[in-house]
Amino acid sequence: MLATLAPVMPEIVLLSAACAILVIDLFLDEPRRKVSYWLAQAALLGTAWYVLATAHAAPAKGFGNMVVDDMLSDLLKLAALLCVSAGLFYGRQYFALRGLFRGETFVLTLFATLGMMVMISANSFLVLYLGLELMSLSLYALVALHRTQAAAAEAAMKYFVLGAMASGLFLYGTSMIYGATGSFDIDAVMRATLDGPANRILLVFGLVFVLSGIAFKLGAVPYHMWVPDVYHGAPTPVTLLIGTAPKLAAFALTLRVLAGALAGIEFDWQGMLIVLSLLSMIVGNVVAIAQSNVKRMLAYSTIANMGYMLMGFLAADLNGLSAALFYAITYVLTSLASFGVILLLSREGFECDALDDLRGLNQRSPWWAFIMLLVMFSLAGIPPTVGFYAKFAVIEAAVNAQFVWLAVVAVLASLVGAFYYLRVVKLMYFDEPVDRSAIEARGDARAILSLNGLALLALGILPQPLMGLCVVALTQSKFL
Amino acid sequence: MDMKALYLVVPLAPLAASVVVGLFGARLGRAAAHWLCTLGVAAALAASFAIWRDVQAGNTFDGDVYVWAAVGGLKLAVGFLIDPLTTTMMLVVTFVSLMVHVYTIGYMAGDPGYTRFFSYISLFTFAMLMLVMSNNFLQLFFGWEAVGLVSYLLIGFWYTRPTAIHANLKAFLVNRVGDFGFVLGIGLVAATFGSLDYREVFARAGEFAGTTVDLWGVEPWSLMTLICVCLFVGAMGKSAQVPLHVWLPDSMEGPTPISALIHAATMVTAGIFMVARMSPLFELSDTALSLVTVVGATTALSMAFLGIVQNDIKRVVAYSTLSQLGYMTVALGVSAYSAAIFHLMTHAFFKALLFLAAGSVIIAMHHEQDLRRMGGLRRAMPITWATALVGSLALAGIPPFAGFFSKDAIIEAVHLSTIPGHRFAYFAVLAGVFITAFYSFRMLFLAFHGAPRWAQGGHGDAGGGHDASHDAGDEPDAHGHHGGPPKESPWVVTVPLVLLAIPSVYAGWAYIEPMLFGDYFGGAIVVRPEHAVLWKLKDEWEGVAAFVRHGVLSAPFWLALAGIAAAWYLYLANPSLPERLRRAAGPVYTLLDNKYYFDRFNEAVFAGGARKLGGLLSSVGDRTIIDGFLVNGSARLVGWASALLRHIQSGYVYHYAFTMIVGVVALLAWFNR
Amino acid sequence: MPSFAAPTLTHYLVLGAILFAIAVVGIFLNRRNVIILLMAIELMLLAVNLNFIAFSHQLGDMSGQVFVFFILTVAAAESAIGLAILVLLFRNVGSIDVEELGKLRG
Amino acid sequence: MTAYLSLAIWVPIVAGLLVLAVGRDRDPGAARWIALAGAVCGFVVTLPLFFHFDTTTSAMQFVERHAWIPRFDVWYHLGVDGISVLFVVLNAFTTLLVVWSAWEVIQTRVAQYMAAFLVMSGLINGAFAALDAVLFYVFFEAMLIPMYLIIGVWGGPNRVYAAVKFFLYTLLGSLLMLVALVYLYGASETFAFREWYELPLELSTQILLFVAFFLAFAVKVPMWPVHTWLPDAHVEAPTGGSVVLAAITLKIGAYGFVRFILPILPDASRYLSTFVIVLSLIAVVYIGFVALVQADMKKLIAYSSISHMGFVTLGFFLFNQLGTVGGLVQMLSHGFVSAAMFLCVGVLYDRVHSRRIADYGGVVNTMPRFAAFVVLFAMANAGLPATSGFVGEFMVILAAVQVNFWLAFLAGTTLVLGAAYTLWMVKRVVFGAVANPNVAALKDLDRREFWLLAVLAAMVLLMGIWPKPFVDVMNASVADLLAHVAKSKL
Repeated sequence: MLATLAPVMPEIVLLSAACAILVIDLFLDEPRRKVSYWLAQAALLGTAWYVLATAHAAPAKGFGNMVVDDMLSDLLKLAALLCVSAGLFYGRQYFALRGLFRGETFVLTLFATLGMMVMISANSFLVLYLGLELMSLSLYALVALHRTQAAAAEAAMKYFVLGAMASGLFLYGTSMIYGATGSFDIDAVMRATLDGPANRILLVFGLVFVLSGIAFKLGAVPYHMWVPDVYHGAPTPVTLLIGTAPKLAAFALTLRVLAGALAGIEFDWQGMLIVLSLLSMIVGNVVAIAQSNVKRMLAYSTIANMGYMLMGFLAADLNGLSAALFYAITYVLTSLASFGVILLLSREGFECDALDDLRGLNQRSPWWAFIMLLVMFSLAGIPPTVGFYAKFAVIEAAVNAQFVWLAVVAVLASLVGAFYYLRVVKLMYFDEPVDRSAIEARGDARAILSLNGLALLALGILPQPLMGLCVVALTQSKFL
Repeated sequence: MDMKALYLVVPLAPLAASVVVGLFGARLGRAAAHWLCTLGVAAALAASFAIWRDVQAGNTFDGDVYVWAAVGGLKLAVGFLIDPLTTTMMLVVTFVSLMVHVYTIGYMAGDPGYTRFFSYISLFTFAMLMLVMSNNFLQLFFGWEAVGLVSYLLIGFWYTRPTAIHANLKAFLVNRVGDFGFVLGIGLVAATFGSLDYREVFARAGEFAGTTVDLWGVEPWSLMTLICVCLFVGAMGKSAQVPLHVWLPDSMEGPTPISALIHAATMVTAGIFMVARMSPLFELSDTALSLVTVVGATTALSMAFLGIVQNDIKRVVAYSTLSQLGYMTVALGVSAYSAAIFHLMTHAFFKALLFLAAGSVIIAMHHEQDLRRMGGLRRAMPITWATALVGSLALAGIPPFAGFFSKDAIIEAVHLSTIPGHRFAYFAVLAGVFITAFYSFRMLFLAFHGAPRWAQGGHGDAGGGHDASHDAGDEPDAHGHHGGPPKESPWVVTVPLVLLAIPSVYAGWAYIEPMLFGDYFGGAIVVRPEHAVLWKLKDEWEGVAAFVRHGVLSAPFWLALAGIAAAWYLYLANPSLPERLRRAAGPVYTLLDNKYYFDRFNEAVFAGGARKLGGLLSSVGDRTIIDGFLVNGSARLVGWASALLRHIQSGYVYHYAFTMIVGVVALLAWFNR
Repeated sequence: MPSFAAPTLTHYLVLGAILFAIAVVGIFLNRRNVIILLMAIELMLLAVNLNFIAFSHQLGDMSGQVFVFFILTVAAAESAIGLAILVLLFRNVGSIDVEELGKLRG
Repeated sequence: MTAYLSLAIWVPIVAGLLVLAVGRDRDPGAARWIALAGAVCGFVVTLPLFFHFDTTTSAMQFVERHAWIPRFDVWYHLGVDGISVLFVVLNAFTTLLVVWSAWEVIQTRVAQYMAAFLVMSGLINGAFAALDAVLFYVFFEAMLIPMYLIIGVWGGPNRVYAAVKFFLYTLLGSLLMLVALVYLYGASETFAFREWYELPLELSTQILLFVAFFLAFAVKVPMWPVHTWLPDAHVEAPTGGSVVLAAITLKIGAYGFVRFILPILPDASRYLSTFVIVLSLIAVVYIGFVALVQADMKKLIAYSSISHMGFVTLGFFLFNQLGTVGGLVQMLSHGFVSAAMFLCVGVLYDRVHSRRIADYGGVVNTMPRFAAFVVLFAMANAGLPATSGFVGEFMVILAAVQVNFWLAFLAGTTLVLGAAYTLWMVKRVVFGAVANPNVAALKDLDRREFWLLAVLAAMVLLMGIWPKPFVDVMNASVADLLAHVAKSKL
């Protein structure tokens, strides 16, 4: 029995840890709250180690073909786990200062991570939906964590309503696809759409609705409206969580559904992706210029970057998808660092979320200014940071798929984008600091953030290892 | 010492002296500085003389010193061409330069920039020698611009005087306009012949006599005409022919020695030398030759008129130089190249003499340059007077002085020429003789004869007319000793005067025969049979005495005498007459006084026009259109779009939901048609 | 009573679509309060359930109906969280009027 | 074969990082000395490039090739030929000058200033030596970051606008080039752009690619009408920034023409050569007039740089050996001349803190040695023979005459215009009586400044008197380049 459960062992480990923490936390009083924090970290890193240990080349199916554990899912799970763990490291001080350092914060985070892992290794629409809902519901709760804040409540409500509607759309689409192909299993659906007698009208109907659900999760235009408000309203560590790991899960969702299940009607969803990608890049980059709040600006930056990632999907071949995967991972890494720096600068009663709070950072502390510079130039896609290679790979994929005009528009949009990234560097390096208070942060958070920032540069200088890994992961998962 | 090393000594000796004095002048002290420079030039003179004798013995030299650069089949090198023409010019340049060096010891005695001045005039000698001795167009152009640079530095020597730094910028820019044409000419030569060496270009010049080149809409020009016209534009810039002459009068702002060296004897003659050197090319294009003749004639005549109305002693000599250069250019135009060189040589001597004499007068009169406040210096400065008289006689062209032979030869040549425009040239050249004699003796009488006018205070009655802006500012009183009656200048000044007076006397009859009619220049000067006016003259040549006897009977001599007589009558016999004549000739006088409004025209059109155009392009072109509209405009556009899109994010849930549904519907509609 | 043919798949799909449309319109036309939003969301999920059952019946495959049960459970969880957030909203913002939910904008 | 090129790239960068690590604002001494050591090593490493360079062959020399991103077949592929070797040496030389000239001038955040220059120097060397399109692109764009910081942090009052404008202008062009590079990769399956020289492309694609490449390099040259960022950048940048910006950064643009546009897109280049020539002539004449009326010294020199670079692009698009070599020599000489002139303005600015011509007058009276240098460099800027300024201009004019007389006529006007605006500035600033108390209080060059300008003066005169060693290095490679341009690819 144990053998069949092998593919889902990581999820089981994480689930049991989460439940344990839930119970243990009841018996802990305030000063010993740290225990549940470290338990949560242990759970995350333990699962990550487990995933790494059991990673093996051949894809294995479990639960009657409803769950797949291939190299791609291992890679994404590993990235998600490490990302959430880093998120907690960065966010810990913020939680403590705002009275959010409670058991349910960690439990909800673990459940959200669990939801992501389920989505990543789902091989059936049902499991996809479950994972999607588990993650979303946990995130809705996390956004509303800060009970006393009106903004958090408003953001949570918006996120909830729109999220629910999106999953409704996703389900409606799934029902259509189920009706057209007669099965929930992604491999079966793929076979049905590729050569089977699937009813085309129903399929395309279903595709539109499913794509709307996916686009909502990615935050692509026109389903992006929730992103700025939630990023702005939620407490910064939660924004960090929402902005990084779920994007990996969303990538897996898109990959499984579009490139996997609906491979047959590739021409249709390619057309739709072009529209989404184009709009996201333009709206994301243009509106970001008008922002004065850092979190809102980064929200629009996420929208724009998701637009670039979708460009990778257009090619729908190994080249394109590996570019998109590489983009997703590097984007998550960069976004993690950006929120990390903002968290670092936030203090008791001071939300470092206005752009002006970054003013003169180079004079306050040149190191963190340098890290933020690397982040900004990586987001803008300027070499030698890793962001450039991500954009380069995606553009190469688009040009390879004969979408040269799209590449040109993408490049021009990134030029517009470069302005507001430059503006952040300008604030940090050219202006005088507004407040000169010292930066207090925990040692571990500083270390990890520095590592994270330098990784952007290191990967920039030697991008091949990660790029190679993406290609191998996709070829191993054999659904191309 | 073998010849090749000697060739190198000629230009390098002054260069070495100039560099050493230039860099370490302050430490060396004034005496060491002037000795070093004078020795440098003297060495160059001695070497030139030795080379001259060697060339007279028949062995010329044409070789490269080093290859400057070799690009795409075009070899650019620095090299020497030593032939009779070069050696003559070398002798003239080094001799006059030596005289000026010695003269400067006296003239610039008190000036703080003493060592700097010596370094500059030695550098000038180097540059002029490189120009003269070059065997290719590249080095010719190098020498061309180098003398332009040194004249810029020397005219602006007293850099605190606003008029001086205005004059030197003007001189450099006008020279540059000439060089612009010159470089185009060199470009054409390189394009046509594929090489810049004289030997190859002149050897193959004949092949391209007929080729034409079409220049966009203008009907096809003969290639050689285009080349020669471009080269002549360069010569016009350097030898100050109308309309590029405007810089020479202003260059009188520089100290007098350089007026003598640069603006009388050497630099301005570079243009004449260049056209003579390019005779093989000019001979192939009649239109170019007629252009040269006409330009030369107009310069000769128009500048002579201006000489009459000048009251500053140096400007009279300056305009006389312009006029004499016009004569030389006319000689070139009528293919009498050797006559032009001959006149160039004689003119160098007596013009340098006149300038240095003027300088001597200026020292004596404590930097008073206005002729109207001089007079009666004959007794006070006998040597200066005597040498100035010799110079004036030579300039006026009275036998047996040098001027007579060279100028008469030119007049005869023009008379015999058949080049289009020769009738106008002949008239101009003849009229010029009278006017030249008139203004040169006007200067002599006003300065040395008649009642002394320096004693009266104030500015003197006949002031009026001449433009106060330039002349009023006399040279900064570098000498310190003010006041006291004028007395003869020290030997350092008068010895060069005497030494220059000697060739002004004998150079004429001594060298007329070998230069004009003998085979003196050998292959250097090529004249086509139908242009060979001098050969016609050669047939009638029976020796110097016969030439003088014939000359005395012919018109130019009588015109010269008439000029002198007129000058004597107007300025000595009846001094009040010039004032009445001036008032009678109202508008003509103002025209002459404003130098035909050239300066004002240039200032308004070129300088002012360029500034206005620049201002227009800069403000409208760069700032408003490119910067304002394109760059900042697009930035504003993106900003506006950003603000607009931002409002769509209204903050209300139902708007967000609505957008999502619109998205779904749009995708459905779009992808299901 | 005219004979009444048994409803075919398309009838169910049309009914499902109508319910779905009503739910969607309910979300973005509603200007009054948030509870209606929650109700609309529930309706949307029920519409989807109808669809699933129709397809499952037509395909003769049980997994569609199994999916419905999952959806029902998830819908329950969803409304739980929705109401919790509603309470939080009321406590912080003082009203559950959708118009009040407009402070985060731009 | 020691990896000179890698050393030329990484020695300055590592030195820069070292300076950053050790640099503290309290005692900048350490930072300065390490920076100087780094710059000197960076320069010494490039010397063998020049002295061991084999001028007979046009093939790439000092080649290094290691796998870098096998995923896209991108190699860490370095090599120099006649066209690029001189610029690597010039770049190292300029960096040495800049580090040396900023010794006392920069007091705030010295470590970061020195580090920025050293890192940029390494990146620029990379751009010149890269033989792989992606490697070139990475260096080409990474170079923007240090310069952006230099202009922004140590610049003048309006530095932010100038820095952002500089960055975005260059980024616009280079991003389009990225798409072009990727397209060519698609067509040829390799990023080694020397293989692209033989890649057959039909005319319409060539023209599209030409537009992309042209925009990228025209902005950097800069050509009219995308030049307006240069005056702002120069006016606001600190002296060192201006020197490197003028001496080297402009050369990358022109280098791009020679390395990418001409050989890869020969038919498009010939087809659009009149268009580029017209732009170049506008740059020479139009900008000449605009330079005449500038009131700010740095802006005037910036415009004169644009005018000189107009000559370079004109030379390249004449498609003959003389023109191309003339263009390259002009780039080299402009590196020395404009660097020297900016240093001169820097010397004045450090004393009087003003760049306006009207604030000066009669500087020669109080600073005679400085005045001598200024006149020499002004003459070089006006293109006087025996100075390096003349060599390039003379060759390009000669080449232009071979193509069309009127081209040479318009190009020749620079002789007059160049002399006019430069010498007019010299007249108002250097000559004349002492204009105001500031000028009266000026003290002449100190030892450091003197030797700085003396070295540059020596280079300017050496290149003017004997340019043969520089020209010989280029001849073989330019001939090979022109062979490529002549061969049609349709």
